[in-house]
Amino acid sequence: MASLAEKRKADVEEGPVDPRARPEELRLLEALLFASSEPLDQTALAKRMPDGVDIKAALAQLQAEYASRGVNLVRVANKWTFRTAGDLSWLMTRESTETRRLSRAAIEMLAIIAYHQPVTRAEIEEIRGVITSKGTLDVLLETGWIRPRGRRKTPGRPLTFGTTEAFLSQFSLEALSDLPGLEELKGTGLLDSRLPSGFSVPAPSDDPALRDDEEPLEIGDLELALAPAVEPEKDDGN
Amino acid sequence: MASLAEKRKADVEEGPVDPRARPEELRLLEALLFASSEPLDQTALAKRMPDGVDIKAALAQLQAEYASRGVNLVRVANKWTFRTAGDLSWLMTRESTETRRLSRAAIEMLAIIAYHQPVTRAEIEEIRGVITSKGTLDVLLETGWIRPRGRRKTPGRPLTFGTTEAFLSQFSLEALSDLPGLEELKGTGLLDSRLPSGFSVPAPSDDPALRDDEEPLEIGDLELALAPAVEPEKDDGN
Amino acid sequence: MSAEILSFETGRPADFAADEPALVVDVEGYEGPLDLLLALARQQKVDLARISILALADQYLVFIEAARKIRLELAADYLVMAAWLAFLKSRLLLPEPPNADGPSAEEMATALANRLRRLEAIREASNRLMNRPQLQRDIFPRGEPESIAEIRHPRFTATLFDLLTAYAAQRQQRVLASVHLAKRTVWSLTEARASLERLVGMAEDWSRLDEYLINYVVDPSQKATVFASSFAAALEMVREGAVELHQKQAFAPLYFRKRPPQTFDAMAAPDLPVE
Repeated sequence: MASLAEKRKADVEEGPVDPRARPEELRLLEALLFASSEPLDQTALAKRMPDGVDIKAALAQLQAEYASRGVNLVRVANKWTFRTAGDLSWLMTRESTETRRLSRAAIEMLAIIAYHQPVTRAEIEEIRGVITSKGTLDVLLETGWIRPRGRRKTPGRPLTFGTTEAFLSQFSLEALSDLPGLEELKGTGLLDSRLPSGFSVPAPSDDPALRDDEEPLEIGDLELALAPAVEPEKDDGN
Repeated sequence: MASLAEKRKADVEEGPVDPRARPEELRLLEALLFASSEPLDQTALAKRMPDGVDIKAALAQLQAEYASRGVNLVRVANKWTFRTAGDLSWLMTRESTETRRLSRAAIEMLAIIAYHQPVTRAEIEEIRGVITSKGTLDVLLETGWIRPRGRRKTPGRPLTFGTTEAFLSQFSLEALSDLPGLEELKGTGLLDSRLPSGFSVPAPSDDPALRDDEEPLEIGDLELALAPAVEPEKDDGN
Repeated sequence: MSAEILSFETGRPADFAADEPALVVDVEGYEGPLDLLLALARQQKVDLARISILALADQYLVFIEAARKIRLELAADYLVMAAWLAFLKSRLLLPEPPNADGPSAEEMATALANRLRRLEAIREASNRLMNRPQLQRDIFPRGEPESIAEIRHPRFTATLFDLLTAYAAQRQQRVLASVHLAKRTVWSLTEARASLERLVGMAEDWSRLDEYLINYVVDPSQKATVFASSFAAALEMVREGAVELHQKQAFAPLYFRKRPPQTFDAMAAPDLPVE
């Protein structure tokens, strides 16, 4: 059948062709399949077509004709329908960017990761005094501003998080050390100057080299951590 | 354009052709136009196509390629879309959904609005020599083929009516100037009731821009005129 | 107008052939007098531009007369048109007055002919329009359009200021949080009084206030508030005459008891708690 189709195709597209020589049944099939709101099987097509038409051969010919086009005639579950060519699926998507504001919880978490990195989720919760919702961490991972960088050498081996280069560029920082320290925060009035003496703000560093209490990520950790719907620390037992 | 299109068509269909030689932009256009449920204008197509493609030429070529097929590329209201070939309507009856049967009065009224637009209800009645029932106007508004487009700057500030893009699409008209018999009508000088014969007759126009003797609709006018299918351009340029 | 279908012989104006088929009139089918005139005009089988308005007026008047004879209720429009045509007819038949105002009878006739032509033209146009291939009747769009998938890329916004404010506020809040906790452990006067009343009910004799209070002081940091509130509550109860309070000297333990029934002796020499 395929060879017949190819031969016919050659007749149609490659030979010197009088357009009227294209069999009328191809026009009929084209129109029926195009207008139908669902794929049609051979029987349904035969019912609608004039008697005596070799539906099978006509379909094969039509399929061959459309094979190289932007729209192909495809068979789905023994029914025929026109579909956009598979290689053009990119054309069928529209990309759009939507601006989203981070939630307060996400910004807090991001700030703690920035200052305290490498830091585990449990440590973030300890600092914030609240349990972090999984969604907040997912959103932060989606921003691309944080990354899981290793695992803490403690029971449960929790993931440690740090900031990325994208973080620096988002906040126009040359280096993480440009984040203001305790005195600068007090100077700008963001921190109360009467804070207890033990209060400190760490000098942050995003040095990718693992700390002594960190061990490297394993294969699969990244996928786990980056998959938006997966709980990054779900196995940590924290 | 037509001659270019024919020439290209000849290249594609009549010469010995390597299928891969068919320009990729035709595949892309095909796919976009096949997939869309709405006619697309050149700008919309250009947005989705790679830069540097001569959309106009490609459309002409595609139109020529499909001219003899069961599915044609047609232009309605200056937008492009694939439609089944008109001569195959006998085959397509089963696809036909319940089509609205308009009363004679409604059909006449539609024609008067199409050929005389913008036109007021009183002017329609003057041509038909009879009072129009409110129901007839409602039925027409429900089809989405006509819309109130402004108010005539005359005592009583009557609403003016015009046709919509859906009207052009329904009757496969590229533009209002394709209305059948429009030239003859203009020739008789009968088109404009307000002018003595012999004066130059203004062509009907569905240009949403208001005429000199029209003023914009006000808030509430649209509800008043019962318009479930009012065109999006209702606010354009008004 | 009534919905009957009438069939009757038209009157025979001079220029009509005798074998003219009878005009079958579905009165309700007419869309007003102009429509009726047009239908009558078509009977003349000539181009509307060359139609005899005089003959048409006659035909119309005959129709109206016939309709009235069988008492068909005619809408006012039809009668107005009949009156106007009768007037036009008389004008057309009489010689034109030498200096009449307004349009001449010929001009009026032409205007009517033009209205008829226009109506006929628009009808023709509407027929041609309706005979065009119509969408969903003759030609069809793609039955199963493919939707365009929308891929949304979120772009997050946050400023360094947001970040620092959030960090500072968060850290500070945690440091200050313990102060708030301490505040919540204040023992209210109401609580103190309720406890004392319970105790007075149990102990008839002198009891040491501080010994009793120890039961309430779980956290040493609360000692001050519990003591202060209880002392204030006790003083209040003394003022009300419910209890008696006794202290030997400054900073000595406080004793209290339920106030016994009043007697003169007791008033004169109250018995005191034994150390």
